[in-house]
Amino acid sequence: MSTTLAGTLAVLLFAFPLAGALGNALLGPRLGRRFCNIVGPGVVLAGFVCAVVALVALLGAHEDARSTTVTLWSWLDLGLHGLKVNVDITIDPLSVLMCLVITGVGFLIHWYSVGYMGHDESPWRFFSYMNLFIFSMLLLVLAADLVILIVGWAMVALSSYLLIGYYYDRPSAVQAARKAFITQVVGDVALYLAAFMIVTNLRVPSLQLPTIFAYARDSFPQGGALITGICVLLAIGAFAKSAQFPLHTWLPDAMEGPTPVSALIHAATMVTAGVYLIARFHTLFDLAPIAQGVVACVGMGTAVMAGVIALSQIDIKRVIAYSTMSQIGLMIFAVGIGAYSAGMFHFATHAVFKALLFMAAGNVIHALHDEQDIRLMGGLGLTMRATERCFLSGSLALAGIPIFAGFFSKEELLGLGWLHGPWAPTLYAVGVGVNILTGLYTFRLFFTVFRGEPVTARTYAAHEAPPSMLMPVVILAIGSLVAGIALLLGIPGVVGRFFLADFLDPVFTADGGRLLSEPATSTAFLTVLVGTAGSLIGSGLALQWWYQRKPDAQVIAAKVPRVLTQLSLHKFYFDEIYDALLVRPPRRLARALRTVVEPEYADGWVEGVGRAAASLSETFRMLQTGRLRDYATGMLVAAGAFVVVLAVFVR
Amino acid sequence: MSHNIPWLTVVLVIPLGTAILLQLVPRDQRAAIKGLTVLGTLATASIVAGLLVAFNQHPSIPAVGPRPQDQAIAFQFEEIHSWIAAIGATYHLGLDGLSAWLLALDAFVFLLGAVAVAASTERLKFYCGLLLVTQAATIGVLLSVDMLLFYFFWEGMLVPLYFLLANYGGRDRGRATLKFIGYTVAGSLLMLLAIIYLYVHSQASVVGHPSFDLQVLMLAPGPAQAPVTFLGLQLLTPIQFAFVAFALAFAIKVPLVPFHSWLPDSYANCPPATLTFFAGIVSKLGAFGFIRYGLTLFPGPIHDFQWILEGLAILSILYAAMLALAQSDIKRIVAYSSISHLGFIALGIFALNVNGINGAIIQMVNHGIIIAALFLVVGYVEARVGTRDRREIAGLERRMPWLYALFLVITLAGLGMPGMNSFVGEFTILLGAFQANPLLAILGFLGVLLAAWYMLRLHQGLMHEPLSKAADGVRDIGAAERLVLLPLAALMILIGVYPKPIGDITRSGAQQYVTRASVPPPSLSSLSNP
Amino acid sequence: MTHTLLASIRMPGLPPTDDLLRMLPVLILSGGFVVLLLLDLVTPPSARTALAALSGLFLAVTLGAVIWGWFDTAHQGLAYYGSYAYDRFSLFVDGIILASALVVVLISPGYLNRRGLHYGEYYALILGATVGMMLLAAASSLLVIFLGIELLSVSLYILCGFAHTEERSQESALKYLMLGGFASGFLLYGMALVYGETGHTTLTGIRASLDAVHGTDSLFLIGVGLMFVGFAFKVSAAPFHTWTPDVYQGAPTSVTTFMSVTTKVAAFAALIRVFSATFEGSYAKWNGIVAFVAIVSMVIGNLAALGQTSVKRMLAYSGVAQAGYILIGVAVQSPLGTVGALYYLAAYAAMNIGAFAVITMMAGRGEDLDSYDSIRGLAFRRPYVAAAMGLFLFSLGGFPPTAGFFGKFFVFSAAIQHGQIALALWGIATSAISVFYYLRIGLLMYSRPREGEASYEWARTTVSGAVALVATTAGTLVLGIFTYLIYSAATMAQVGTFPVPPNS
Amino acid sequence: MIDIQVFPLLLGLSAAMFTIGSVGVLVRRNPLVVLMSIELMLNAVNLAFVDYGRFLNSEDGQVFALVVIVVAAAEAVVGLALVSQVYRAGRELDIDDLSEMRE
Repeated sequence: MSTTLAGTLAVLLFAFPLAGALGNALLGPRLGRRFCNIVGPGVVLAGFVCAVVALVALLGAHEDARSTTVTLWSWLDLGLHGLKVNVDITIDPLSVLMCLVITGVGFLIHWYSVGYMGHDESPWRFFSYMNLFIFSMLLLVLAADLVILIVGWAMVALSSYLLIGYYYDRPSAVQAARKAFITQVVGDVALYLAAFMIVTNLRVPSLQLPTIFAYARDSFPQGGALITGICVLLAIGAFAKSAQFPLHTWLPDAMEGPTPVSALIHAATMVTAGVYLIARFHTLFDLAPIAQGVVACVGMGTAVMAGVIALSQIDIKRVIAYSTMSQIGLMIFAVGIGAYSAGMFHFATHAVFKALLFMAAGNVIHALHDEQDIRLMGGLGLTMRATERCFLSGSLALAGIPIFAGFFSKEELLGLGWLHGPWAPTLYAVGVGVNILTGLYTFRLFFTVFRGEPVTARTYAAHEAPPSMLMPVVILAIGSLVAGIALLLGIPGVVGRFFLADFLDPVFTADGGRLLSEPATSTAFLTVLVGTAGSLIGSGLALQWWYQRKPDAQVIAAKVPRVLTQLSLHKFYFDEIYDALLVRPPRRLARALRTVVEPEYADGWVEGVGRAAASLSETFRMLQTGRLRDYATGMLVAAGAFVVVLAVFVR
Repeated sequence: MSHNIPWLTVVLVIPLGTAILLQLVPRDQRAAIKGLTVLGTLATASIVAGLLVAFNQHPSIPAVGPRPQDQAIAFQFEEIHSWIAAIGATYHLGLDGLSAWLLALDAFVFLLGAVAVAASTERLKFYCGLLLVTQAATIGVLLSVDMLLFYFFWEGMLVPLYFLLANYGGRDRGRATLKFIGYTVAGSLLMLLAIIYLYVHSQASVVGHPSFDLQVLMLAPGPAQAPVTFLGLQLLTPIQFAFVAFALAFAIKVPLVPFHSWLPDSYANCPPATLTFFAGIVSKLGAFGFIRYGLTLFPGPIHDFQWILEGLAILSILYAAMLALAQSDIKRIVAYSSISHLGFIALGIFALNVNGINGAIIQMVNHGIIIAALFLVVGYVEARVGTRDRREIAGLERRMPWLYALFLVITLAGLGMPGMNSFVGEFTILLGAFQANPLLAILGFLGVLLAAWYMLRLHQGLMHEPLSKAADGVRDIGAAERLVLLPLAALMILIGVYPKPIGDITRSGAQQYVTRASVPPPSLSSLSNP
Repeated sequence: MTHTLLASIRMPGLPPTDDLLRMLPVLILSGGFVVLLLLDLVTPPSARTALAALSGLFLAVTLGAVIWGWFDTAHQGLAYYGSYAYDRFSLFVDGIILASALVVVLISPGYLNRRGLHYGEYYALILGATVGMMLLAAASSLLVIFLGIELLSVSLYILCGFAHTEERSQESALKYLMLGGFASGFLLYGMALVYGETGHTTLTGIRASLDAVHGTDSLFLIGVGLMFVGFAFKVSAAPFHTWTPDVYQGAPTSVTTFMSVTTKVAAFAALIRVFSATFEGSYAKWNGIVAFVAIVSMVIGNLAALGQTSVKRMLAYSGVAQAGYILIGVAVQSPLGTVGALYYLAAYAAMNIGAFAVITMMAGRGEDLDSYDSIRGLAFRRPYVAAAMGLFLFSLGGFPPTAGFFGKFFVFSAAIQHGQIALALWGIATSAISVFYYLRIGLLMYSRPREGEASYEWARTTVSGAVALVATTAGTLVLGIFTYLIYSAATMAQVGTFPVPPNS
Repeated sequence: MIDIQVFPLLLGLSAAMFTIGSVGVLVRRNPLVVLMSIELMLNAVNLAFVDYGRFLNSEDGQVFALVVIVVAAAEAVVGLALVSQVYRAGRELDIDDLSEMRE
């Protein structure tokens, strides 16, 4: 693929959303809602077209010639063995896949927003933030230079901050936004430090990712301490972005943002950036098995924890949020064990069906006038058939019921977990457990919301969403039905089996990386069987409980140990712990500094000097009695002293 | 630019000339007065721009000695004339990679200050005159190569500043001004003694007679004597004492934390239009001095005391950040944030490597822009809401979308958002600190986190949540104010996207100073007994 | 020209005409003194300003003669058997004194008229005092020193009591006279001892005998000490400064202006001649005391000034402090020290006269208005006067680009070059303190008068007053920027510190 | 020959007179008496000068003494004038009352 084409595509990919963001912000208030409704989604669609072109171009090129890096301009030269930082972008299967999802799903969500935000007072603000997010995300995935990647990384956090705090009249939203941003800064810092370690230890001439990887392979020993440290730092960055333990607490609060935002940022794209980062830096991770182990365990751990929490939540969006956290946990696990393609596969399918779920939920919330408590829902299937159907397909995909999108991707990565990763196949077993949990909370949610009798007047009054909000949902619903198969088998006649893997693997093998050995067909079959069984059991349990008419969390909770339910209800007490350890102490310290240290010491000693001088001055003025004889006395005494000194001591 | 014109003198003289011209304008011609001031600063700015373009076109690196630390600092557009011939004090101006962009910043912030001043200010003529004289003094500090000349401007700067601070500003300005002047003078006088000491001991090594010229003093062997012993216990060596004197003067000016208590008071009592250059350039001069004189005259001592200085820098970053968290007066929040940011600059300097110092210089420019903008915004808010108490202001975004957007950009720049200008500086500084000692970088990042915390809280506190009573019925900033803030915001983004033009010049400067300061074994050089 | 003319005159019984020529400046001014005294008897009160002009004219002519003498190196040397030194040192000091006197004469009429004290003998007395000072500056024998001191003192005693209706004025005059006499006693006793131990009254003689027998006899040292006490009193150095604030405050401000500067300058000239030059040999013995007095003056002067509420008293104490700084130049026995002291004296003249001139402009009909409250808000009625005052205050505080900075700079340099870093440290510590009280005045000038407080209605600045301000301002700035002008002159003057006998 | 013994005695005498005079300045409150004390100090000086002059066989001492006498007279005149003026102003002749200005 020619550099000029790559360059042009990249520039276009940046230009469209950026133009959209600026256009909406500057012209929106003047030109009004219609303008925003056209420009907002339009620019994203344009971006999608570019992505498709890129894809076609890539498919047209030879497998080994599918990665192109272009330098747009030179950013800064650092005073360290001529280190140069350039604004580099790279177009390769990985980044293009990301672009496709970002712009594709992104477009649908923008389209959806036109309806959802139909009554919002300032659509220009909303769409300019959304476009800005798309731009940042593209910058992140296209960046081929570590510093530029960090820039994109941080800008994504910024736009998410802006969108979480979109309803700025709500103090809770403002809080959530700040929490999210600061957590992201923690991640950024980790990336800075990783970058510093790379710079200072590798003596690279530039921070271009290929260069870094090449140098790393030559100079870092397999599993060395340095490379492990670097990878752990990178992983921390990834955890912050992808809401993995211990940096996950911001994601549920982020649901304060408008629902489309949750769909776009906190389900489909941003939160999966961590997965992308690890996949992108696979060369380094391959060198640091310990770090990989950490990543895998954290991923799986988060998956379980989030699943448990999701069971007991009563806010429809939070349930989905925790399920997102859990699914991303699985992806992180996948890239942790080195199953990069599988991880990206699940990312792609998950983007589709999770966006679907959020938007369907959005329809419900919209219909109930911003009611999010599932205990006040029920029987909506009667009034909102289309939404229900779509939500169902999404749920099936999420639960991993065979032939639905989730099934293929999830089983793919779980299956690899049987052979690879730390303590294989223990984590595989845990993964099956996650499947059970997934089935449980997914269908608990579905049944509680859509089946049974409506409980409130509002649920009776609920009506189906307008087409502008329905169409994207339907499209995604279809997507979640076929995406799995499509990505797995490819479009018949165009490319061969396991299309996605064939497409992505070259990226991971290009610089000496090796693919994971597939388990033997029999074992593979076995793992899939067990995994699927897990999903079915979970869903089945939910079904069974439902038809025993015991839908609410408490009753279900009665069947499991109390500790677990408490943990689940209180989200493992993370917010409380962090508040006590990380938020209050600095506040208290700051107050102490202001009230004591600053006035008493920092300023105190200055004032003290002043006071001392003043009192001395007072003494001297007292000595000035105004009485002539005193003056004469003083002079005589001094003169006498001089005489004595000169006559006795000096000589 | 042709080299037969003494451009630096021109830059130095234009503000003074304008100030004198100003006396001819009748007092009530306010528009004319302000216009003339803007013109003068604009002229300076344009010439400085020309100098930047011409900079490094014909670089001349004189190699005076064989060893790297004998490399003189190469100045461009140099001018040398005799001043007080009898004592070897010269009128010696020069521009180098360190001062080039700071000069640009100087020109810019004073232009800004001239534009930002309200034409309704009482005794406008006096104000504008003082502004121009202050600019001349600061430019002199940046350009002078002769130590006596440097001190001349360094201390002379206080005269116009005193009148500015004493005449325009808040209720408590009198006390604040005396505190600032007294504090600064105490430090500078010590430095004066040190300068004289160096002068007296710069024996005839290069030019035959004692001299104040940095180029000469640098290469003079200097007094390598045994430590001073007092009451039996061994104190520092004379040269170390001299360095301490310099360091105090600069640390007070920056300010580093134990010596900072003048700053919040003076800033809190200073009108925003004045703060654009008071906070914008004056505080940078301390950092500038550390590089220009600390590294060249005291390569030994600055290494001996490196860890102390780094400690102070870290202390400034964290302590000031914490205090910024604890304040409720928005102006004081910004004031403390300024101290914290200057702590970063100091951290970069005391890393004593190219990245650190290069980052420090870049960050000085950035901080000048950011702090000016922040104080302007605070000023606009105070002017409209009538209070500076964070707790009484909320929800301005609904009323002032323009201010919201611009303030957002400024806030992000303030907290070191990647893609904005301050990221360039902080990244480079922290890289330098990391090279010097990873722990420093990690502590520095703590400061980054805190910055995100208090800056966001400031922005959200003013802009978000339901509209507060005090903020009800305020009007958005007008075209004039936008005209001031927009270029600032644009610069913040521009420098963040394409910092190379700055970085190339500053790096060449930083390189020179680091080479100069690279003495073989740091502590031995200063303790070698004769 | 003139000197060849004079040289051609040969009259019996007269000293060699070269000596007359060397006395020329003093002679001119003494003539002026007499003329004014006589004219005053016949001038109507309305024409007294003419007397001022005339005295100014005399001063100007004398100044011209001095300047001419500066370049006329041919005739420089000792006159009257080595008791009067006509050299660049004395001429430099004469220059300062005469210029100061000229400025004082400029500001006087306006002030005296407002105070209702406009009498003719005022100018005569000013000239008389000036003559005394010039004698003191040129004195190279103990006798002439004493004569000079007494001449200037007696004139000043009368001038201090010039406001004969005012108790304060009387009080200050009497205090000054009695303490002055007391101090002269010490000075004279010191002279007696020195004369007795060396057998000479001319400095050259004393120096010669000291070089012959290293004069470390204790009686001689006591004499040195007592003489120093006498000088210290005149330059108002602590602990012999106690008269200064009271006298400065009580005396009419124009008189204070005059004495605060010129007395110091003349006395320092003599001090330098006697101590730095004549007693050079025994430097090691007496420098301790001089340094001590210098430090005490800096400390007491600056600290006491902090708490003042009258501008005149504040300036008096600041004068004490400044004396301390100048004494540093004497305490370090080096050419640079002397040069520094001379430069400081010039600077002090410019800035201090300027500052006092502003006070004279504040004066009201009845009394002097020098309280801090009455200077409050000056900037709002007289912006330029206030700006000038601010400049003088900064100069006194030692900020560039003003004269005061280089004054301090040179004496500190001398101290450090001489290895007496302690002196310099005391110097900067106290200067840091001084900033506060000088700049506090500035703050007052630039802060609005409090409500209710009746702000004093200002008299118009007279033309001559304006000229005086411009002159002092210019001097302050020129000394602060074009340093080399006066510095080189001072270095030339320093060469002549010790008068070389014509025959050697 | 006599001189040799007289010289120190007279010198001592002058010292004593000087001390007495100075102490007089300190202790007496009547301005006239204070002026006299000062005169006493000056005369002590004169004695010293003359004594030294004899001892050194140089006339400078005597000349000096004569000059001092003259000047002292002048100073005394001014002093008395001032004192009388204060007196006319209706004040007590007590120098301790001359302390309006202080601090």
